[in-house]
Amino acid sequence: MTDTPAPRIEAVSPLREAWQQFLRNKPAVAGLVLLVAIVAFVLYGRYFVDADPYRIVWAPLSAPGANEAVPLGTDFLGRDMLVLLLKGGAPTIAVGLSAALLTVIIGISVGALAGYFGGWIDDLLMRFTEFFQVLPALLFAMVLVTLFAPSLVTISFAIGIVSWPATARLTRAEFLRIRELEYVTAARSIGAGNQRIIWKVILPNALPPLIVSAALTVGVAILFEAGLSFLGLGDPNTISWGLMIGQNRSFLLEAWWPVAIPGMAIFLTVFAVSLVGDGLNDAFNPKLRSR
Amino acid sequence: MGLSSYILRRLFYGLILMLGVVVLNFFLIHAAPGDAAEVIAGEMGGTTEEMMAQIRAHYGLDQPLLWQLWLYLKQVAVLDLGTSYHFNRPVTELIAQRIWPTVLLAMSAQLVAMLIGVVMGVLASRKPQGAFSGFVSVFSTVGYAAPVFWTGLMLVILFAATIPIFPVEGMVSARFRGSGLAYALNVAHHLVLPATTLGILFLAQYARLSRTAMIEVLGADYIRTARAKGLGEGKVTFRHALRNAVLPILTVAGLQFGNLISGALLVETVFNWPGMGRLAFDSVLRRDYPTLLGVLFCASAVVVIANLVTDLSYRFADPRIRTGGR
Amino acid sequence: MNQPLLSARDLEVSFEIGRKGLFGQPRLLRAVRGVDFDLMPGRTLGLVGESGSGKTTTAMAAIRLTPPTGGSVTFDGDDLLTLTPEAMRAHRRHLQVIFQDPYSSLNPRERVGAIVREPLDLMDVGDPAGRDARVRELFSLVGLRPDQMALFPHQFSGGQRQRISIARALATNPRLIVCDEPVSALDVAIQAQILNLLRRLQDEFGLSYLFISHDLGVVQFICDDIAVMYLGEIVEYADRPTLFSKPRHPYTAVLLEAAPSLARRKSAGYRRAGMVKGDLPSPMNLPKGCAFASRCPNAQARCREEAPALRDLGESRVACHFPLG
Amino acid sequence: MNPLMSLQDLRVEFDTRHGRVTALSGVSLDVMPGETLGIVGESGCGKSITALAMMGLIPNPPGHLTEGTITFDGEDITRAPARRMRQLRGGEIAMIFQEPMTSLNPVFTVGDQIAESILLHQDISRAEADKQVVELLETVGIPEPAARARTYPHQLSGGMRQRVMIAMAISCRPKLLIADEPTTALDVTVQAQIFDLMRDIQQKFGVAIVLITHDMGAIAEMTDRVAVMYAGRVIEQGLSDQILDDPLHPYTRGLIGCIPVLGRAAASADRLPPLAEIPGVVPPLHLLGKGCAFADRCALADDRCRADRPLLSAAGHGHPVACHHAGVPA
Repeated sequence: MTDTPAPRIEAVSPLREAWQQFLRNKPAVAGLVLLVAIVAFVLYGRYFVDADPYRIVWAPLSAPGANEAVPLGTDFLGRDMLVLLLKGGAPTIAVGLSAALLTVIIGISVGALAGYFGGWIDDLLMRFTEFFQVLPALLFAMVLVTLFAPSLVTISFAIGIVSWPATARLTRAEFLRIRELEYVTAARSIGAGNQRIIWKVILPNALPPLIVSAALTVGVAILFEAGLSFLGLGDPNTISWGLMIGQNRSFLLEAWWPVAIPGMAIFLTVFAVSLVGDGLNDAFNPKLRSR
Repeated sequence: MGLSSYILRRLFYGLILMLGVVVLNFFLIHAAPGDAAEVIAGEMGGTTEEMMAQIRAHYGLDQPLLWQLWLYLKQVAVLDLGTSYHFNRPVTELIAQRIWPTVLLAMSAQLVAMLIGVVMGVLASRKPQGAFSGFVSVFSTVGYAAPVFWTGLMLVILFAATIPIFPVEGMVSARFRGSGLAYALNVAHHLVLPATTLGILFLAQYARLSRTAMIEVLGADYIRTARAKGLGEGKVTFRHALRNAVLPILTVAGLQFGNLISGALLVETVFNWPGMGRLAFDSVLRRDYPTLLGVLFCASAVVVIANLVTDLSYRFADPRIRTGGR
Repeated sequence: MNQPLLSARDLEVSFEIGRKGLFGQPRLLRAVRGVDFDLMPGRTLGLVGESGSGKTTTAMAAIRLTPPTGGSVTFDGDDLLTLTPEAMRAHRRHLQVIFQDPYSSLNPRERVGAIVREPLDLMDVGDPAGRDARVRELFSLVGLRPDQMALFPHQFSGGQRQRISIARALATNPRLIVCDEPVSALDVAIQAQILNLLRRLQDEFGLSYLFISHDLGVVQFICDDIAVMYLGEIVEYADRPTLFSKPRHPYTAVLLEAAPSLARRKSAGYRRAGMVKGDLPSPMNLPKGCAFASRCPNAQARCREEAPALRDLGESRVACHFPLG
Repeated sequence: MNPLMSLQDLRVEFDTRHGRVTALSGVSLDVMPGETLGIVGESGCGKSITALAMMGLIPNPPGHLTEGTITFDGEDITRAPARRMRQLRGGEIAMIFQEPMTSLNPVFTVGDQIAESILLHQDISRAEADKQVVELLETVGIPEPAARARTYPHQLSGGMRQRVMIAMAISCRPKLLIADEPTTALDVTVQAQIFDLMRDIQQKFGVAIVLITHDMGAIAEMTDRVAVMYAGRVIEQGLSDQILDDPLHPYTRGLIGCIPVLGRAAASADRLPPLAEIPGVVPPLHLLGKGCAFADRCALADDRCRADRPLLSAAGHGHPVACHHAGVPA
């Protein structure tokens, strides 16, 4: 009658299993290490190199290594690239994170409501989403920032406003899929209400792809901020990596480093974030992995 | 549903989306800090009191808000997007000049990226654990993570000084006066770098996407059927699998057009390509709102049309939709 | 004891699927068309049919997990369809469900102990301290070890998961359990384990089952009364001995002919008799007469013109103009 | 008579995250021309892998055919070049699958898919192939065959799709048809139609059929001989009547006993007695020990069973069985 007595098995939650899988994925772990290193550099670098980023320290456009006082060279005003790089990281990453947070909040709310309730609510919300998808994101963000004056808050807000449709669609698709699964009907059959089913039953199961997309959204938002700054729409009072590129661009043919170095920093950050995102994706999808 | 009624429906729907963009533009003008007339005139316009009065009358700015909206809609309906006080020309005229370079840049980048990306993805999918597959994964992550304007700038450095074989600025040579084929070749020559820059970004995404889609499709039951028939791997891959993997690729391609325009905007700025992006950049610098909003409107229209074309090609590619089945 | 526990009258379920044109009439799929049944306390009523027969929709509509579009359902004297959502939720402790797919019926993010406990928490049954003991008891009852309570669903086999589903359904001491093809996703050997368990639990707790199945072998084992469904309607309704010894509707006869058996041997040159031709007609485009007429071996002109109503033939009720003798 | 297809001591291994596991071990089977051989067992017993091995379609990676030989019509095809296998597949050996809903390519018409198979193996024009398609569709009982050839799979019902699969499979008059659970996904009435069709096809073309199934009823109705598989091995083999009427292996007995078959009891008002049960579940392949794989679920198991794996042998019984206690009543 009963199954044969098995040795006591340890409980393995799906999340823990995914995490173990993640740790086996070398590129993903490398990405995580790189990301931690970049964040540490940005947060704690000032303990090693502490200086006023606006101070002019050397001749403008000195090449890296030309003088050991300025290991990464100077920009078009003669400011220390290393110090600028340190100070420019935090705003870049902060905008990336807050914009991604806003994206995820709007995206999940819209997608969850549309996917769970379906019918006219779904129709309405999806039309709304498509509308935002038709607007070219960068252009719309440019308009917003130009009209409402550039600041870190406006920029994060603008990026969030233009980026959420993808998350909303993904959330909706997951909700549509999970809504039909029997454990959702089972929850209703034991008297669970809509709120409980949306937040406690469906959302936790929809999370894996949403976590992946949130991670990738951080990368997108960082790129976005860099793009806006490059176009001269960054917060003029805050140094960011994108702003550094934009300011030094006109001197590109005389000096590559003031453009290349912050670009490299952006690239490495987004690269690390995407490696982590891909690793999470693989960890959550054992089916794709085994193929 | 027949094809024509489907197209009509989609067109109707596209018009509604465009109406939404117009309404959005209108409210943006009014939500911006300061007087709407100032916004319309542009802060850098050096406007006179007389001009402001003219603007107020033209847009009915002393009328109720809904009436203003109505006036605004009527103007947009006859393609009057206002006047750029900076360029001193109607916005419609400005954009009409700039829209084709952008479409040319975006489409060539999209096409090249899609073709090469799909081929890369297909080849990678044949050995998902193989070296080429690994290369495609790394390449696509790199291509995705590099800021597009930065890639452009690095190419400018490379091709302006080190290997000056491609022009790094503009759409035609400054003193070029030819026409016909010679003109087309000159433009094509200028197009190489901007299109490559923009293309790399999307190439990376298409390569990754088609790799995943192909791996997924190659695991399907009907692929096993195709093999059981005695088909060779080449036909299995290109005839049976790719034909199905194209469907998700098309879906994403449709969703990419907005991003494509955004990317084009940055690339145009880098390479001084005389498109809408360059125009938008200039109007941002000059606070030329009518032009900026006009560009937003037209770029959205381009995306709406591109989406319509994608929908139609998807309908063509997937018999399940064409024949009205699930 | 002659009062039915659950009874449905003229139950209707329609789904709206798309519209004709942009503003046209919604197109309706009539999944359940005027179904009547009575489930007596302590008994098992089988709803039998092939896919598309509306058997699952009927059962789900009867307990309001799918909204019915017409008819009435009485449970223990209360009209379920007119209850407020709050009152309906309170009733759910007496009406539980065991689902078909053991792989999707348990929330993968919850420990199985919590899954079984959840109905107790949601319906506020017993005191919180007693609930853990109750979960333990339920685990033993369905043949699982209480030390497995902390595990997650993916750590169990299909049969074990179905046992967890059963434990969850039993948690609130329900009076009625809807069993939606509970064994059709399982291997035959496991199927027997679960069927025996279901029957033992029924005897022990006096449960009533509304049992959905396409497999007449399973149905004859567990059901007392049987309703055969075809395209959203009941075509034959009888108790088990009558239905199996004397099928009156041609469709029932066909199903019996197709049911599992070891007696039909290739070595003896077995050929099926009275095969049905073709496929189920589309539910979007129902025929005017009897829905089975297009496939019925005995169909006549009248069958294609006039839909037969379910009528009483003594021991069974049959919807056929020309019932079998 | 020489067997049409013969598997000798086949061993197939798969790389999994538990390391390399043995999916098939010492599998030997003969298929005679024109007969129907049934392979029966629960999910995971290796019956589908056996079918794929016959087709030379074991996915590699992660699968590896490490030992044994496969002979078809006198030719050793164990390590035949890919070109030769492609000629055989769809030509001499054809296969139909469990899921008719997903086994046809959704973007091509069914006519195209059948014609593709014909053109691959026969040197004829497209127009002639199209003509054959219509004839084939008619043979498998599809009404309005010319019109149906131009439809896409999603426009057909499951039963119709399985008929299309059969039409495709028989398009080149194969000598062997492998049917992997061909009716599991279908409704019972449609199931009966497909079985009838397969019988007709066999009579008409003399094709040998390997029927992979978990359903003892299908074995009784369709097969001449049967092999029972458990955990990657054949544990009992014989004429279908022998296996059904006089099963020797406790597993086979359990498998037959646990089916709620229709019988006289159904018509009586009394409750039916509980079904026979096989306790426990099939052990995962990576946890198989040295002894009999069924020992943990077997009422007859003793220390010998747990230590020493019984070999398939007909000695002392009517047909081959792999059990130390073969024939002992439980």
